[in-house]
Amino acid sequence: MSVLIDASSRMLIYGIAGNFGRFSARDLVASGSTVVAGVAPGRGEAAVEGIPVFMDARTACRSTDASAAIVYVPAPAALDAVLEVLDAGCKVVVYPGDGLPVQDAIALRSAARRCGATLVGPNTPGLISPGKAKLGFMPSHCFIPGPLGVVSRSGSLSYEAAWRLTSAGLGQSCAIGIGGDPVKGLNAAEAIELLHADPETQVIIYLGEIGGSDEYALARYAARAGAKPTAALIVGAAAPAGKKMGHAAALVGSALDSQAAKVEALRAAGVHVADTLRNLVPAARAAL
Amino acid sequence: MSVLIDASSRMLIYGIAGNFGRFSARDLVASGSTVVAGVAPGRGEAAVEGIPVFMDARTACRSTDASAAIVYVPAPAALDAVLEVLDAGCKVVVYPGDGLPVQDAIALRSAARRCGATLVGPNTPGLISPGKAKLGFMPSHCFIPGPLGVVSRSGSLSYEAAWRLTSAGLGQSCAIGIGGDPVKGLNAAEAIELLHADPETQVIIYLGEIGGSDEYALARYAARAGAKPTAALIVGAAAPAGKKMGHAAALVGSALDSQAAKVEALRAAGVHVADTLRNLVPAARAAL
Amino acid sequence: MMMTEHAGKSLLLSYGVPVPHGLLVRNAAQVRRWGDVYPAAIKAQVSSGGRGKAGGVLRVAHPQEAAAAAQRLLALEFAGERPSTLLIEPWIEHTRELYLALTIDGEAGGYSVLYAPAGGIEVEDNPPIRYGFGEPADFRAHVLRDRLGPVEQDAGVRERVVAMARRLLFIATSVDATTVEINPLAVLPDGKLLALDAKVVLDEAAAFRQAATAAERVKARRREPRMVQRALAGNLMMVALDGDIGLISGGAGMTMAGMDMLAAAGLKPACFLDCSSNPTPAGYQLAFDLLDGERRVKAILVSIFGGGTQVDRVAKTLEAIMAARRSRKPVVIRINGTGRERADAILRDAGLYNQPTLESALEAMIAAVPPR
Amino acid sequence: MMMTEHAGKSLLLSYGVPVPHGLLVRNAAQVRRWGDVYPAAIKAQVSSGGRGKAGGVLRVAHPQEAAAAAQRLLALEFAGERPSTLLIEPWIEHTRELYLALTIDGEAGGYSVLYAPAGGIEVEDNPPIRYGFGEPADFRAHVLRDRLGPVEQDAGVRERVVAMARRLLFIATSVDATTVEINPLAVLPDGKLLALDAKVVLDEAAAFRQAATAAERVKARRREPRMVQRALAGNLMMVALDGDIGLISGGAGMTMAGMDMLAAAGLKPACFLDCSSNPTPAGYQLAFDLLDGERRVKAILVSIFGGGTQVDRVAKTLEAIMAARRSRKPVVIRINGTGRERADAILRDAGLYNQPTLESALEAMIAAVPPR
Repeated sequence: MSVLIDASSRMLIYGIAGNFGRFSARDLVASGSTVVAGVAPGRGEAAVEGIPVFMDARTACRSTDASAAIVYVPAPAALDAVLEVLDAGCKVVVYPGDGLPVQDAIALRSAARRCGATLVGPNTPGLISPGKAKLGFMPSHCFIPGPLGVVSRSGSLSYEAAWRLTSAGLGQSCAIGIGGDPVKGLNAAEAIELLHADPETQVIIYLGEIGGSDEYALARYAARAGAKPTAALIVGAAAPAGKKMGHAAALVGSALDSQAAKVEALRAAGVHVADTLRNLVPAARAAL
Repeated sequence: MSVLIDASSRMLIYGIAGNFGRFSARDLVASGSTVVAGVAPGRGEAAVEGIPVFMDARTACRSTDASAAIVYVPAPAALDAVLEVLDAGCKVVVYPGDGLPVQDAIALRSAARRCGATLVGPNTPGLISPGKAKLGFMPSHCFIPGPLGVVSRSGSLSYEAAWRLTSAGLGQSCAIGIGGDPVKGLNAAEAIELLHADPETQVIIYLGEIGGSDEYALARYAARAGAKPTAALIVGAAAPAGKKMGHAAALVGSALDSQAAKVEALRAAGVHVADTLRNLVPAARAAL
Repeated sequence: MMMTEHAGKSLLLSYGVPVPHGLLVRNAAQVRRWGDVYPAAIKAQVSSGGRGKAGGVLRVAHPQEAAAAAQRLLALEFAGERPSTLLIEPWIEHTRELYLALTIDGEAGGYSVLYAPAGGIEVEDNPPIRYGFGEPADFRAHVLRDRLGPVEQDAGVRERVVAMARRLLFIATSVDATTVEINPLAVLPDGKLLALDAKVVLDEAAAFRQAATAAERVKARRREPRMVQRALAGNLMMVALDGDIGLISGGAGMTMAGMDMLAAAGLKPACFLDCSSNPTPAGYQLAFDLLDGERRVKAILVSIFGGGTQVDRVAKTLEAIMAARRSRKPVVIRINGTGRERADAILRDAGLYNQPTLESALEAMIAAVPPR
Repeated sequence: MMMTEHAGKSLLLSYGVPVPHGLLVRNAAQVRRWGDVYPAAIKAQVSSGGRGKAGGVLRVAHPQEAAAAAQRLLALEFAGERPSTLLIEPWIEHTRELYLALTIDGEAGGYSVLYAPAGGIEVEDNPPIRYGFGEPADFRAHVLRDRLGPVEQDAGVRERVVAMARRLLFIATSVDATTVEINPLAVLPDGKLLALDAKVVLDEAAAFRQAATAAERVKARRREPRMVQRALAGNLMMVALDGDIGLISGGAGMTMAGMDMLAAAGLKPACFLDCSSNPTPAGYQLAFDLLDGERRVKAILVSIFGGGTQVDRVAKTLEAIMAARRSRKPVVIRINGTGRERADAILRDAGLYNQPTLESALEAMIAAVPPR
């Protein structure tokens, strides 16, 4: 096992019959992931892109031994759909949707823990272990295998960052999109611990932003004895205070929320920090 | 162990410093129960009626090994107080108060189950195992030891019934007030199972009323193979339809809620049914 | 405590459940404000069920018919209640009527979803299926979907019903409702759902944290007879009955048992009056005042079996009340329970007699007020 | 999305939290309706914090002073917002000011209670203690009581604060609020608590099940600049900035990264504009329309790195938009991600150039619009 998923992961796509579900099915199969089942409650299709489709997650998991799932439903349906795949026995669940009420995110985070499962998301492109498996929709060509474990609060930024690293020959053991919401199934501290425990990860690359306190979890990690080397890019220096920048959590409300404060705390903890994308590859190289 | 409590039960009174808590402390001590601790958050007293008083349930339980509790707080505070005694490790908890929002009753019932504990109530005088222990405030002189296990939805009615049985020389193994609310910590079916499993109980006496479906649980029990003999009193024949008779659940909304329907179902299941208090002792005798 | 249809629908709407766009009117003249969307439904707004069967919903095709219907409905009584408002709504085209409810279920130890594929009044012939799940965290849409399978063939309807059930649960916990029932729940030609009626029952016990419930309780009390209003204001539980024996009791079960004993003896209780929520001198005094002041009450039976209510205190209270009382209506007393021996002595010293049993108390009552 | 104080207090009151009895007025003349309870507090109603420090709360001793204060407050701006209403309340005698809040806490994975024994503006010097408990079912009054112990000596206050925290949690879950903050929470001479201010932040994501939130969102949008209103109406995320380079991007992090890169190159972004929530031809067309129509925007940078957003589709859309576009503002394009090779070809065939990197795109932009 790499981090959370690897080549042996048997995957399920919940909501496979929608447009995005179909796109993702094609994309996942093309990336080499083993997609064994789709779920589409209330639809009549037998298969999508050659993947058998079931009316509910329990039947899907029983019939195919799926144990990892990505759930494509709109936010109002997310609570029930994710509970369904958790109840069906999936141990890694990605919910990529944004606009999930925080209250529902809290309920899902707790439900996943009670099931001994890991929820990644909301508001995430998922995760990828380059060369092994992908459970998400990040562009595969941006990623190559290597020693960097990437944690990101932002999807698109993680593609850009991975593409730069890959272009520079710096491959990734794994890239986890933890999402841009304040309450996450897997938060920064937890994602960092997964990478810390992963023997294939030599350096942890963190892609963060203004608002929230996830970056301080990285600072605490970097300062502790035995930590792996770390590098980070923190965006949002040009964002004005008091305005939400797209992500529910990306808002400078207090001094600690600002890019400058975060960069300072990370540097003090020994993290190699890039203040713009331009410095990301040098920072990663410095950490290696 | 008798049912839920016996002479070895170490009891805690939560809310001991209020008027009712003080009365109950005197009454419980007089009844021979072993009250080892009181809890009165925010009060400064060291002892009430010779019982040591603590600021919180955890300290009280750690210091005194209390494992059964009765909680005297008003309904708005019940959720938190009962969660506190459950967290402190009490395995039998009586909440006598009425006017508890059903939503809170549901939360408490679930919380008790997760803790492996039994909640009795809300809206109950508690329970008594005559000659052994009492965790409640029913008048002790109405009860004597004997073979009848009593389950009651109503406090005052259970006193009257017990007094009649006792006066007729028919003692009780245990009397459990399950309360008059629709959602109960311990419901009729569960209370009946406890009495079924209790070797000292030979006959089950059920005191019920209009509304709700608890009485049908008794009918199901009585009809099954190996059931102990049962007798019941169902009150509310004179109550008009559509009006709530004091208890939150005592309301004839549909045909099955009526006294007549319940009496008929119970008789069909082989229960000896009294339709008024006058016939209770004969019904109990018939069941013995 | 049941909300009127309009109040219930407003509540549903505030949580995003679609309802028809209606207008509340207080008299036939206001019907004109409805404009010209006909045919329309005009519906009596009352706080009890069974309105449909009692003719409380009328279909009207034009303004004149609407005004006449309004006049007729405002003159009707529903379970003793005269509607003070009417709801006018467009008569909505729909393909099916479903039944969906979220309610409290004692056996499930919590909440339950009820569903029937044929709603409206037909639901009485084909009882709904039940999904009892207990606490809110244990609601599972996929389990409900499984339960719906055998009774609801339309997968699209099933999915929408499941989502709606989740919403009703959210509403019930947010407003402390014990029932949120939609019957009929219409399926529109485009497949969407629309709540054509709403029955929301609020949990009175939650009034301390739900100002809306507290306000509804005030309104509900105003609909009660004057005597009951005074009792409730004094924290006594009272239901008015049509007999002539005033019953002062304690505890719901004991009060009902007393009513049943009176009835079995050929006597008629004038009320269900449970003083256990306010077993104080003021509470008992109010109970006596109410029954002494009610002309049809001929005699009073005090029947109390106290546990937490210490009956020696009750005896002292009765002593004081009886000493000051002017009414000549006969009073029969039977109290027992915690402090019974002291109570006996107090009553004896006051020249009052504590009947040893309910049976002897009834005999004394029959002697004082023979049944007709 | 922050509610005004008055809206927040009304909400608190509807869940049984005591607040002062106030009056909302729209102008100085309406202040007369307040009657004669003086001294009074008169407070600007705005949807952002820091009002107290900005002089938005005044104490007035008599009607003339109140009218003058009203005039003054209505003329002020708070974080760019002119108050449209004022709240007048009696100036309440109290013995202490506390700070209490229920909020979302990422580290706790859920909710948190914040408490400080000295509220008001003093709370900034003595940060509150925090009890992060996660999901609502895990709130434990006794744990909060333990946490309060070291900072709050008054056991009576402690008990009331614990009960109030429980209530705030109930409110937060019922209305989908991410923050319910009371500062100051007054201790009255009789020991009871009274919310002297209220800051309620609603979770916009819950608008589908909270009609009140949907309505607040409409109000909040009306306060935005016209360009932002149009963007939000078209399901694009936009924040207006004061620069001159229009940035069309996708994803919050990538958009911020683009802003930072522009700033680092000496250029000034005119906006944060994230099209990832509507990556359709209509969405991108709207983005161009807005920036082409905004005079201060001198050039446009399209910076998209698509995953789920397939950039070959984006390229086709750009081809169509650029072909029909009349504005002569320079446009620099840099797209990458899923379908990148096809995108390159499409743009090339359309005579457009896809910059290989953000850095090269910035160079092109500097060439087109040199920084001042």
